[in-house]
Amino acid sequence: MNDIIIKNITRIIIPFAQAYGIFIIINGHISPGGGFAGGAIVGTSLILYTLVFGREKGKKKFSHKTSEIAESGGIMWFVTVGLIGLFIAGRFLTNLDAGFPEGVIGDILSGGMIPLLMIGIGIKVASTMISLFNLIIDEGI
Amino acid sequence: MRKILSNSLFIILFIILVYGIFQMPTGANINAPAYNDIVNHYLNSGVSETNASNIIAAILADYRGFDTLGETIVLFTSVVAVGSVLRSTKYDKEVRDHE
Amino acid sequence: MNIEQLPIINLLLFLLMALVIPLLKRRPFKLTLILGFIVLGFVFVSSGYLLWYVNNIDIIHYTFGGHEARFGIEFIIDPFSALFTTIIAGLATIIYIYSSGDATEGIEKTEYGRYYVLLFILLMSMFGILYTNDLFNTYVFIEILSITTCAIISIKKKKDTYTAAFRYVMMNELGSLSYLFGVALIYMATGFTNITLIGETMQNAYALYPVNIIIALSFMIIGLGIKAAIFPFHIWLPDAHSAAPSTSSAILSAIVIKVYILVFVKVLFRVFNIDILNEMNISTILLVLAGVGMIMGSVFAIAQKDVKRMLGYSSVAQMGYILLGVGLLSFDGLRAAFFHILSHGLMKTALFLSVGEIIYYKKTRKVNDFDGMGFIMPVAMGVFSIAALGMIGIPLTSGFISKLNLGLAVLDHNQVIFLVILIISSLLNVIYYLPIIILAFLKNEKYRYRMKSIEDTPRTMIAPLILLGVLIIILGLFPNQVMILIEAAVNSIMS
Amino acid sequence: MLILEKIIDNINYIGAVALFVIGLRIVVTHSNLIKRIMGINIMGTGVFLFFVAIGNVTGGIPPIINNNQINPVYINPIPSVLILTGIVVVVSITVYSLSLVIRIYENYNTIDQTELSKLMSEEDNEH
Amino acid sequence: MIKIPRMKIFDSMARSNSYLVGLSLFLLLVFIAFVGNWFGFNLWISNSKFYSQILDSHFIDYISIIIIVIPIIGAIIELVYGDKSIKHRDKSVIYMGFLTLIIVVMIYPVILHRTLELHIPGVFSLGLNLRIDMLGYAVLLLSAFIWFFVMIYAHEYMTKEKKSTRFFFFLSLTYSAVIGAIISGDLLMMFIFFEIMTITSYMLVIHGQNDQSYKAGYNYIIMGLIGGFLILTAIILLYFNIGDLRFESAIEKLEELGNLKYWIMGLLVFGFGIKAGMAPVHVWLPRAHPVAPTPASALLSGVMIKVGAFGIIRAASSYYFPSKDVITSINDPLWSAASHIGAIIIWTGIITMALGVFLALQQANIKKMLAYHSISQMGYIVTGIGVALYLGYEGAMGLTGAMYHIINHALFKSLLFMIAGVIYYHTKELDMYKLGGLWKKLPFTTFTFAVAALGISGIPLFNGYVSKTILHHGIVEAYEMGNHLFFYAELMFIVVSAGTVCSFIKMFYYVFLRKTTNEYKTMVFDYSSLDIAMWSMGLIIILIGLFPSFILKSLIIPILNLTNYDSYFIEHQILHLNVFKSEDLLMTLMIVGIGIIIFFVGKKFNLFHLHLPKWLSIEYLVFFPAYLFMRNLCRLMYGDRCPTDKDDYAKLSEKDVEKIGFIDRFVITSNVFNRKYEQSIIRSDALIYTFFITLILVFMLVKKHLL
Repeated sequence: MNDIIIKNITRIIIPFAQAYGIFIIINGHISPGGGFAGGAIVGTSLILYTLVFGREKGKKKFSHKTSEIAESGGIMWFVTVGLIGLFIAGRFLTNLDAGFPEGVIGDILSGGMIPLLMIGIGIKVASTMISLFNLIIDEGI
Repeated sequence: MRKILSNSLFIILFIILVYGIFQMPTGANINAPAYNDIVNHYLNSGVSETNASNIIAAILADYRGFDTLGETIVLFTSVVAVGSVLRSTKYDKEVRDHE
Repeated sequence: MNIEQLPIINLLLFLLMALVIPLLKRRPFKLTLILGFIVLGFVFVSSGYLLWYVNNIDIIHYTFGGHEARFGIEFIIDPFSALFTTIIAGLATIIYIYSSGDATEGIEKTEYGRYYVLLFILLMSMFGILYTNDLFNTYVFIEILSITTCAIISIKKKKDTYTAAFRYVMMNELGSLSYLFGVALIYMATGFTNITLIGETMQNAYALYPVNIIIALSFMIIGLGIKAAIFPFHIWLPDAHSAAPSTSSAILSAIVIKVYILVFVKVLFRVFNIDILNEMNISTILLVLAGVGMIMGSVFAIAQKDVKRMLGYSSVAQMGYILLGVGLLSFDGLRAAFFHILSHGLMKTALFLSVGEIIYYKKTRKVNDFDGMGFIMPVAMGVFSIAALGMIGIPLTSGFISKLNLGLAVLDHNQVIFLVILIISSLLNVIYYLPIIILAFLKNEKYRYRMKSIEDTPRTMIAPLILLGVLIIILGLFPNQVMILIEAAVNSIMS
Repeated sequence: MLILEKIIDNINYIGAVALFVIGLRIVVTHSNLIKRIMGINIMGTGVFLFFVAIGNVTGGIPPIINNNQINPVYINPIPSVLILTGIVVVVSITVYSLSLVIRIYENYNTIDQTELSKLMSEEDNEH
Repeated sequence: MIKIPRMKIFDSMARSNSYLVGLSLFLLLVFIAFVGNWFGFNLWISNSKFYSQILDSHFIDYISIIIIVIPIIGAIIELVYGDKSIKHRDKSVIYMGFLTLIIVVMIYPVILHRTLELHIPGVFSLGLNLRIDMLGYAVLLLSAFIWFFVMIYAHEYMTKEKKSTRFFFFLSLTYSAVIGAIISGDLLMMFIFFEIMTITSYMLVIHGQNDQSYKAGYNYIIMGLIGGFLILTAIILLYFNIGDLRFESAIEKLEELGNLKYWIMGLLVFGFGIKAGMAPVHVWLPRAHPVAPTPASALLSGVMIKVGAFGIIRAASSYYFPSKDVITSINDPLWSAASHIGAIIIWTGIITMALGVFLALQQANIKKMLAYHSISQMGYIVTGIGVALYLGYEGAMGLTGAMYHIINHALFKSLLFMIAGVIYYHTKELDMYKLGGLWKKLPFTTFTFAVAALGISGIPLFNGYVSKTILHHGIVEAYEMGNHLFFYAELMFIVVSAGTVCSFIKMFYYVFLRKTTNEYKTMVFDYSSLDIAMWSMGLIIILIGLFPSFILKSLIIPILNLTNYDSYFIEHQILHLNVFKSEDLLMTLMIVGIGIIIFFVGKKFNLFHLHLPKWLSIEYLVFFPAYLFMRNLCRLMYGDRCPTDKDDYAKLSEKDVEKIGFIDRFVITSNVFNRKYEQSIIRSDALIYTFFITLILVFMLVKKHLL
């Protein structure tokens, strides 16, 4: 796809899209949305990039290694958050009793571990989408 | 013949299920059996327990956080599985030539 | 860190192991194997300890995030789940040791890492299914299990594996969706997903909305039946078993389908309590399915030319036995069924692993090529014979004990016809297992002159086989000790 | 009339069941693998719709608590949570089966179930 | 005038063997001395301190395990030697057999005094039960002797066969299984040892490893396992209804079961009857005997089929007899079950014996003929068992006859098989019409054959006469006390005995007397272990014939005393039984006369050569409906596109059951079925799902709303 218009517009759109996705992720616990939606948006933006600028550049932006680390990292993050709960409060995935910061209801920094988990989920979903997409277009028909 | 048979099967199934639905507690109001004390607990004291104003997020990440973990594992697994199918066709080609 | 953390620790260990393997890609593969063995060993020991604990001290309730069970997700470790997690861990360890002896047949080197990742996630999901006390959580784990099982079939990258895995994925998904539909209906009528709470409220829910419960139950039966390869839904099994690498087939038919039938038991006895089941008389449906399966599975198995396919069909027949025990909805029935789950697990593992060794070294899977095989691979064929005799139900093997118990349980339900079916299907087993043994040990000994050239199979492959053979015979000689544990499990499931 | 009212009351549920059966019919009758996957997806959608319909409350608002409503009626949040999980699961199954379809197409040059089984039986006869 | 053939100086092995045989005969002598209480021997032993110590020592109960384990040890040692040193290998086997024999003979006084019982809980689900009582002991002693002699015989015989190590290994394992089956204390243990015996003896049957032996062996093991499953079914039914499997009277509980008790007994009779070669299910026997090596067939006929008969006696006389203290008269309702069963068993026995003799007369192959004779002799035994059950309280005569005939038949039949083996060993020929004139070459063999033949055809002064007479008495009682139909049973009995006489005259004539062309000139007569074993058995036969009351006193009376029979009857009828009454002798004369007539008639119009058409064979007739169904199943499945004449499907219309048996036909049918349906089932995956979900929903909803 060597259409100048699409390339430019993509260049303009992608930052907004990603910003929006990240916004949704970190606002997941006070407004509609959350890790899945946000992660999907971020992932889509990167897919769009690959579609427009081709696989090679896409690789540069988000390499195979990165995606792998993100893959494992998402779950690792989730598990670590859970384990903190286990070690402090004696239960896996404990939220406030494990001493996560309560914050003020309605703020970004509230809800204890929920935002953290949301971020983990977001990373996970985004990276999964991208790597699945890459796998299919690498080996696809 | 077989098509007619299968279609009639589907019709019967559909009718049975719709008939079943008519016997179900389908009232879309807060008296439905599904809308029980658990829901009320979430709605009333969910915020104070988790400090998150989005109850769905609270349930998703806190009350039923373990489900969410499982689901991230599903994603991970799907990536690994798809990788195991799609990565490195080299061997595959050899096999096809070999056979 | 007190004992009640052990279950979640087991799960997380499997998970972390699976996550670590990709990061160890640069390191030599042996390291991964050793690490995995340590994890499996630890889990086996800890679940054994849990088994002892729940049988002698107390049942463990574990809720996540410290919420009440009704609001969050709950693990229950009772004699039932503890027993079967221990069995699974043991079998998995044996299969793991075997597979580490580079006998993951047909898998290319680059896929080993992924194979073990999938293996560990698979184990984790099975533990989760057994531990959890929440219908929806069970659904999530079931999905993980179905993806991983399909993946360890299709990892072999042959033409037929793809089609087999595709059919399997389709049927699996039908099953999962039916199960989920059932969950939805139950949630609609009761408003819970926690099994204990549902069990408490089920009685009056059935009084209010019977149709709900009936439809839910039938969808769940079919859904889990597909996954457990109950006879008319066994469609995916023969292809999957014959296509998959041997270790995967062993895991599939020795462990995975058993886990599904355990979920089945959980759903039947904990979600719907017995008097409802009797009122709807589920038992008729189950017994009919079981009886047909016991005969037809064997009849199909007789005609097979491919050994692994034959074993697959024989698993179908054996699932019929187990379903027969479950379908009696009685103490004795469950006892016999659980014992048969254990003994069939052992025997089928032994069969698949020995056949796997033969396929790996002799590159043949046709039954007719087995003549004189007993002289080339004595250990493999010996263990195969022991397990096959067990399948037939010859005394001194565990298969005999389970047949005895099943027969008594059937009489207890005064269904003499099923005793006859039991005997007939044993005879059918004779017809397709015996010729192989005779062929391997007595028929034309054209391999005899190659007695020197017995393949020196690695110890890691021989040892598990011998262990399995010994276990089968020990279980056949002294069943009582195991029976105590099983009875505890049955009591916990039926109370 | 009464039956019509019943249908209108339960239109969500009936729609869900209809989706389920339609998806099932696609899986059964169509021999194109990709169509079958779609059928599975439609079935899944039916089940999720059923869940949502359970959670639905007429005039209810999404359960996001902020104190500027007067005695609000919230919908039942649990089904939404459950299907959030379910959707993701079905997505990953779909991806996996699609990848299998890719491979099948590479090996057999067809994605039609009947032709596929014909080819496979021919191969069996060869061996 | 025979010119004395040159003797071969016999090797060290043969010498040691003959010593052993001498020792065993000495043991026999001691036994006789003990029973006959010569010069106070009996009293001396029973009063001796040592004996009384043994009697109340707990250790003696473990003897039962010891005698099971000894042969296994022998087998292991034998494997260790293997082919390296044949001498030591065979010695280990033979000595182990001898050791068992010694122990078995030695415990006679103990058994006479009390029953040895051993119970080890925890093994299997019911625990390990072993018990030696008089009934078991009689069979045990018998099999110990015969096994020992056959092992001595086998040592020399097997030198000409290959893979003799495997043969001896499985021979010893079979021995321990047989002992276990005899001395097991409950039905489950008996069944378990029975299964082991089936499998190990299978290895003996197929030892030849040619197609014929594979066919016969497959037939043998399949039928054996079927019998096993029948017994297993009976066990499950019994255990469920009675809650105990030990051999004790359970008739009170059984009476409550109505017809089920007949089903159970029927299952048991057929399950054990398959091993015992009973009439409809004997088909494995005439196939397995000729192909097995001679020692194996001698043991099959001598011991193993007896174990089948023993099983029937055991089960019937323990479960179906009222316990001793309950019943004291014949007209008690509790006897009715036994007598109903007995009537059926008698007729089965009669049919069996008639069938066996009739088929035996047509055989050319010596071993096949002997095999058919085993069937007919088993018919005698089964008839005896039937009488024992039928007459209930007064049936002592029948049981006596059965046990006595078990002993006698074991002796002369294994001896006859050994002789057939010797003939084969020297001439490599088993067709009696090809043989002839052997009496010059093998005079001693001829002599022993004469003894055995006189024994089996029931001539006075030989053992067969005694038991046949007793059985005859039994049948006579049966129709005097019971139903008059049994008069025809007696007629059959006489005819069959005549047939037996005839067929042995025939064999003696064709094989030994008849003049032939000068083949076998070069054959050397040699003197070796073969003959040692055979002579000693012939000696025993003659001894029993001369002193018929000895066995009665030593073994059978104690058995009867343990069972619940009329003690008065036992005292007066059996203890002082005189078999040499005039009418018995006259009847024997008649039988022999008829036999000779049949022989000459048959020889003149050579009826011995006529053969029945294939489709008349029992197996084909029994399975005919199944065969018909299988043949037409194809039409059902494929309609007119049925590949009837194509590939293997054509075989289904084969009439010869020797070529293709039931199992093969079944396999073929299942193949056709599979070819048609497997793939189509697999293809219609989701449809099946839809169908069943709809079906179950309809079923349950309809049920819900109708009820």
